[in-house]
Amino acid sequence: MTVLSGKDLPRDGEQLQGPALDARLARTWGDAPGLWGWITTTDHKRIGIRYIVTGMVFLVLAGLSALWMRLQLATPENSMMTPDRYNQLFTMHGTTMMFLFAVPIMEAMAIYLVPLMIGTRNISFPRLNAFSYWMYLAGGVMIWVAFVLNIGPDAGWFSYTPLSGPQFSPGKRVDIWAQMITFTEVAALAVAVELVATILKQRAPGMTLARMPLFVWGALVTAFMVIFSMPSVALASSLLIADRLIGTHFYNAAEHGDPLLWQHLFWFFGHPEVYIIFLPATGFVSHITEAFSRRPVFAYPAMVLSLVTTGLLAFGVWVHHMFATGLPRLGYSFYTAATLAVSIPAAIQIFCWIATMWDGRPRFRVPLLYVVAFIVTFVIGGLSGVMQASVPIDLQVHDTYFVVAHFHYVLVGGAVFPLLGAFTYWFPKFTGRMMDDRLGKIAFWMIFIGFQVAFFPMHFLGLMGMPRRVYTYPTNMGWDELNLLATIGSFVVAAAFLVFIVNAIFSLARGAVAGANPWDAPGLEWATSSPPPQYNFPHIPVVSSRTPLWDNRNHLPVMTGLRVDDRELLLTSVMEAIPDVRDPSAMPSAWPLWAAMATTCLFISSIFTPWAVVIGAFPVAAALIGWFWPKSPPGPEPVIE
Amino acid sequence: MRSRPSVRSRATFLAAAACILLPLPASQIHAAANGARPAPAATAPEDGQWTMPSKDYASTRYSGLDQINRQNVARLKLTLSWDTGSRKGQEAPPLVVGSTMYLTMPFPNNIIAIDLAAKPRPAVKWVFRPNPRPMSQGVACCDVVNRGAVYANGRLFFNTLDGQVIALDAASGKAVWRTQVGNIMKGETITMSPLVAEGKVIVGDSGGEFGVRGWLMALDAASGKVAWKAFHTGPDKDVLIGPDFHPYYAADRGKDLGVHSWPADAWKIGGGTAWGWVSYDPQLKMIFYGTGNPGPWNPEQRPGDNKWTTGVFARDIATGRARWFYQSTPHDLYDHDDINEQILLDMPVRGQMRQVLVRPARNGYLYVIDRKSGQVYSADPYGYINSASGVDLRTGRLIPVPSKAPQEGRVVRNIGPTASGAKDWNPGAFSPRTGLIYLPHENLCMDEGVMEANYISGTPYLGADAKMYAGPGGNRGFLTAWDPVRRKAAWKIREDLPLWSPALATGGDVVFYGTMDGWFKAIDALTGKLLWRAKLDSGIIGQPITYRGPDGRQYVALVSGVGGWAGAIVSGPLDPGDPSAALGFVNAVRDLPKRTQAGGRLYVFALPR
Amino acid sequence: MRRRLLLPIPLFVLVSGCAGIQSVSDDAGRESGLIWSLFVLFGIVTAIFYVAVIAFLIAAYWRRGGSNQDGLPDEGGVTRERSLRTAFFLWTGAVIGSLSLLALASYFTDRGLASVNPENKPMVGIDLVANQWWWDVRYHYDDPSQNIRTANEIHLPAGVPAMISLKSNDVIHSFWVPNLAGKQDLIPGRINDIVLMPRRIGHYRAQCAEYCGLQHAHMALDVIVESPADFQRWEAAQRQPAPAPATPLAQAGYAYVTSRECSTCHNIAGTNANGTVAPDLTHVAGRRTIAAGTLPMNRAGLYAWIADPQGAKPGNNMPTVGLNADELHAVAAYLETLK
Amino acid sequence: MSSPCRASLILLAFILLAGCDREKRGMTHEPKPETMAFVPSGDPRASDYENNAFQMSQGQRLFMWMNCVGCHAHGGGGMGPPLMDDKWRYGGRMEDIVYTILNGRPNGMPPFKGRLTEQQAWQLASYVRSLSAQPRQDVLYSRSDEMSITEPATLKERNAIMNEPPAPGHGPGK
Repeated sequence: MTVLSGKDLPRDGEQLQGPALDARLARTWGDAPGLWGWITTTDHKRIGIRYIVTGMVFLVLAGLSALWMRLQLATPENSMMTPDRYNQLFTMHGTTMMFLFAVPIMEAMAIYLVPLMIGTRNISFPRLNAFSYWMYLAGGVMIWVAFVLNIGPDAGWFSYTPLSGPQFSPGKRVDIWAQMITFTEVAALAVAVELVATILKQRAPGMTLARMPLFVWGALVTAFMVIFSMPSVALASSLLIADRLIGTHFYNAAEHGDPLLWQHLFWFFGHPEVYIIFLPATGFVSHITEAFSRRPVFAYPAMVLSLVTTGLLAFGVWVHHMFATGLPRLGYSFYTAATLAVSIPAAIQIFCWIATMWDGRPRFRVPLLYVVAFIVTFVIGGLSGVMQASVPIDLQVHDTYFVVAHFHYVLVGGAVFPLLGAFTYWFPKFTGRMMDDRLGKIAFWMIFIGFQVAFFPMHFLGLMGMPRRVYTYPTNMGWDELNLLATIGSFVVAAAFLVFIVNAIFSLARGAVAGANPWDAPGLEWATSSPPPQYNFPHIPVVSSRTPLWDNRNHLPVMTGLRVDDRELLLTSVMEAIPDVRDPSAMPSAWPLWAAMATTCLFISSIFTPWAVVIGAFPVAAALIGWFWPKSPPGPEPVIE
Repeated sequence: MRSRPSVRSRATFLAAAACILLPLPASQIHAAANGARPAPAATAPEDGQWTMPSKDYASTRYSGLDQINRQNVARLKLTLSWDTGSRKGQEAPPLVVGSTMYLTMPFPNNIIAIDLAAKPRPAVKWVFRPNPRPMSQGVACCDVVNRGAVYANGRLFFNTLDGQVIALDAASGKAVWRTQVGNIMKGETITMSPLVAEGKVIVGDSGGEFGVRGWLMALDAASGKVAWKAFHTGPDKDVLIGPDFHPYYAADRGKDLGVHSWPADAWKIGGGTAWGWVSYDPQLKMIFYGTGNPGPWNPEQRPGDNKWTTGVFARDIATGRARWFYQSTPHDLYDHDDINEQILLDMPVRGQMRQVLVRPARNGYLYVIDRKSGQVYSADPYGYINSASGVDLRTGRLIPVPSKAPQEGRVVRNIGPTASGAKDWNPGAFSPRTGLIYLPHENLCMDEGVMEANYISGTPYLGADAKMYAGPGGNRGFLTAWDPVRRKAAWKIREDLPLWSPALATGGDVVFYGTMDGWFKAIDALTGKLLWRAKLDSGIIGQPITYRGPDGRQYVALVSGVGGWAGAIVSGPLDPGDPSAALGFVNAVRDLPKRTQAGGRLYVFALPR
Repeated sequence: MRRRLLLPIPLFVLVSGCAGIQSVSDDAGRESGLIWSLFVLFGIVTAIFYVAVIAFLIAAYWRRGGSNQDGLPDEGGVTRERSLRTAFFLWTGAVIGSLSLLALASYFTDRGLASVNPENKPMVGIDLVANQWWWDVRYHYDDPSQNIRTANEIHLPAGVPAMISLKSNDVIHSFWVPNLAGKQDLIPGRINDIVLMPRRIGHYRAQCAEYCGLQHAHMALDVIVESPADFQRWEAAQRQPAPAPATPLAQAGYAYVTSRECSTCHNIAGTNANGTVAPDLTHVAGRRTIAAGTLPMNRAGLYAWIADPQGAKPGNNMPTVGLNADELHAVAAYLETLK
Repeated sequence: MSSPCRASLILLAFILLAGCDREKRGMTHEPKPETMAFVPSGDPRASDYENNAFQMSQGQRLFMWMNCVGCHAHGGGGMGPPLMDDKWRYGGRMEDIVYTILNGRPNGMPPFKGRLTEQQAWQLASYVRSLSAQPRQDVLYSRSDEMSITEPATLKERNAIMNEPPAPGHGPGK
């Protein structure tokens, strides 16, 4: 074997740049053509897009189930659907929105955007990334197929025991729900680990923590939250499956188990979950506000601290979901205080965004409109959340439509509006084409007004005593008109989404071609072409400020010297992003898919027999061995120099 | 007064006493070292017969026969063994009157008369088949047992499972009268042995697990007509409570407590049956008996003291009117039927001779109660108890341990004693020679979960699941020799299985009892030393007796045949895969099917000629 | 977006003005009154903050010709930055200050709620047991024979505190009479307590507020607050056994109900029907609704319910018995007499 | 459509083929006639009830409510015979069990006709058979929310039923 010296290896640099470099990198970083390439890809952008599209499909499905429910609730004592159907629907709506849409789509955006924003070639652990998508897809498909087969879960997205236990939820419905949790757990944890590693070790040289874009901060905090909160619900659902399948007594009060154990475990995940959805959205808002206000975000350190504080406080508030369960009353005060405290960082962020606009020169294009809608809507949700932090008030409004209104204001206002803005904002980066502005504005106004019409009345329904999760209601309660109004609003929202989707599809084909940086935005992701090449950047950029493209308008400094004949990344130090080592990045592989299929078989069949865990472990092990089998002898040079 | 025993038996006794250096005064053999003796009026001279299951009105289960004694019992040999054909639990004793033995069978409650004098060997004289309704098997809580017939004045009196009282002509085996007293459609069965005294047949019902309204009644022994009937729940007039009712404790005084200590209407289905033992004091003309558990088992459904269940009544035998009542377990939490035997003794209590009744109750306390007043002199635990911390002798009230109280929706673990009690129905024997009461009992604990029970007439009314298992020490049974005067156990014998057979004490200072895996044992009445044992084909829950045969020899007889609540796992047979089967008893005796089998065989033992 | 600026304050007035029989904005109970006051306080404070945010946003909108350009620093930048910073700290201080105020208000209201029966009056004692999907109501007294058992309807004397012990036989339910107090869960294996202090006579409606399965929507409870004298009359009436049927039709119904499927599950005091797993029917005709608020208690409701319980409340545990027309008339006629 | 998706589809289609009504919440609106002719072998309703998890869970409820548990415990028996073993005095098919419940048996089983509807008897029969794990694995439950008693039906080995012919004159076979 010939030992090559480091100098003989092809690297980017002065000798190799321009089209020749692009061609070389494209060969190294490209996927196989056709279906095989689609299956084996480890490109964060392809997987990210896949995630986003799948998440949007689940959003549509969940939205349709909401529409169906609103139809049932449009009139009192409606017998359009059976209670069983309704219960399955609201369970599917909540479950899909939370587990299959909101968390995955936020992670998906991060999968796509984070490597671009921090100037690296690929996400870390790219095969794990591919694997996570297949797991997520399998879980989502499983639960929706089950729903079509009338084995959809019907115990609510929160699946309180003992209602979800073996006695009161006969059949396999809840097992499928609990196993879906396992699928999405695996997927979400995998992505979280990738993001943490990517963000901490793969930032472009010079991108110190203090220069990190706010969305990346959001993704980092979110990823840590996922890592700390998801095991709690994974444990809860595993215990539930054990109760249901092999007759353990974790949640059986009679045998000194505790149904409240479920609530603690579930909400220890469930409340951070809200911030897992919200924090990336604040990242979108920051980026959009910054780009369209033409001014760096006001009080960047305060924004970062707010993110981190929110992430920490989020773990101290779960009991506010349990104020009516009769836990020691004085202890509730702590959770009231923590819940109120969470609104402080949110208030700070709201101020900073508006201040950014106030101090900048805002151009009210569609993405910024969504930011305005976000502020107008989310603040209402936040303030009604402040009300519910109070134990006495919560005891009245808990589990009423007031809460339904509250969390739709928080989640739709706080996450979906920014997401739609972000989608419009980064659409040119994803596709190379701009979204249509006129259609975008139509969709925006419909969605904004439709949302208010659908959900604002629910505050009053709640105060007028209408509980949640009822498939029908009596006629003389004064709830009729408001419910009808809510249903009308929900249809307006649905129509708006239709317009939005049509716009996306239309723009994908015919939209105006966008350049590398159509919005003249300051982030690194705009430094490369739209859509970006497989290798993201020909040379790794070097960063010296928080807004590199504004500060280095004419010439963005780069760093060279990475090998181009092999997939190689630059790792930098955690705090200061000083170049550290070069590291290989995994090649495309079908093994993640095979491993996901084996795991899927294990998970699904373990709904039916505990032996599946034992037997199913063998194919999983085989797939993992294949995945990690050393493919080639070590390269001619040590990776670490 | 009791006649003096024969010279020979006294000689034997003296020899025995000398052997173990016990300074018993030779002149006063009835009163043992501790001064306790059976109520004189309630015992009769030893005639070598066995005419009622308890042997005498004082319920001593003591026979003065002393041919078989501590020295020679080891040579005991089988002289007769005869398969009755029954495979259900045999809780009844053989009766021996003259030269005839009468066997009482579990359902279908056949009575078999055996001529012991027939040559060349004893032969069946007649069989009486009452043909009770088969449906009654479905409402018999704990196997289809019967606890025996009673012989009096040429007649045999017994009860059938489907609620009939039948008088037979003992010589011919022909029915003299039959009276239907229980309604099985409501769940009333009868398993008890009647008590016949003063021309009355005293009968009570079973069915506390079916929401019946318990009662005790007296039938005219001659005609079978109901003389009186006293309910154990409801208004005072139904309970036969009148001006002459003077309970000792304040808690038992008041108008219509049988209504006011229950939720509205609950007393109508409140249980309080009387399926156990009745003792009779001919001097006071009073009967003493206990009442069964309130229904349902789930205590949350019946707040209040639930009068007059789980207590002991003293009634005038002629009119049935209550004289006093003492509730040993107010608001029963664990199915602690108070139906166990009351042994009528005259004994010193705090230095004074008192006429007392001694009752080892299901709740684990052995009560010494004044026969006339109903005052509790003492209540001492004779088995393991963690569900109560004692009995307040000032108020007479049991002090329950709150953490062991069953609560809907939460299983309570490790309750002792179990639903079957520290001792169930199987009575102990009292020997006036040793002054000790020989108590065969259990050492079990249980987990219990209660839930709201639904009342459907003729179906169980329980609302409880239980799982029983061995108590502290790991053995499931004890034979305790209890000294009622010194208020402590003289000694205990550990038995692996729960003891479900009564004890028999004899003038030869031998105590007999059987185990559920079929060992019939004879022990030394003074020390508890095992002297002899024999393995029978089936487990023993029956009542051993002894009698003088036509040939003048002393015989010991019993019928094997495991079953009853404790042995239902074998006689059912039940499935040990369900620990709650047989109301939880199956879990305590899972090994029983491997150690014995169903059976029903008469065994008679005697010394070799 | 501006149309909502001033909405909250008039809305409180609006909502409290039309308090229905199941409304948070009522002060018919001591607890609900305290909570509603707190709610109004929170509402006002949060509305002020909302107005401030929107005002700032509008200001930002109107100011959009700001001098700052494309992220480049400009001459006035430092001054503006300084004033913004001042505003930032003021804003944060205001937020923290008012949150502390609200936290204190909430805490003291909660203490007020938790001080059970401050005047130490004798309380009405009720065990409320939730089942899928109805309420089992048991009044208990020192003399257990005076206990009252009914279903799906609670009567309370005005001005007398009521201590309600909450239990569940199956899954988690939640007891909520918004006009009187906040909610409290009924959790299997636990006993929660709630004290109601009704102040105003009236008819209120409670509803299960925790999702409990198929018929969560039809699990209501009528709460009738009446004068102590009326309450005592009601107690006395409830303690009576069911009246004997008078007409031949009702007698036929009585015969059916007490001997057939009905008696397996239902209790009618004074008859052979002693079931405990379904609502007590002793005085069913005196109640306001059938099947936990599913149907009104009248002849039509009775017919509809008895003939086809699964039609009115699909999935509930009352089977469709399949009565013929004569039986249906008879049973309904008998049940109508159970006042 | 991706491969794991297809795989789950195939698996779920298999479940579907095995009986799509296994999860249906039975809420019949039409009243059932009081008496129905018995079909000696194979009543079509048998599998409807036996292979439906909801019906079985309703049967479980009724087993407690109707006091079946008082005599038969949780299958181990007591006053009544065990129901979880392989011995069936009067036949162990759904039809036999329904007959037994409705008409009673002479040795103590009370008749429930007139106390239970026919539908409830079928639900009960479904549950009774689950005590010995007779129904399909995927409709069995593991435990109820009460004391831990028997081995979970989901883990139980299925006993072959000794289908003794019903006693003469007492069964649907007559």
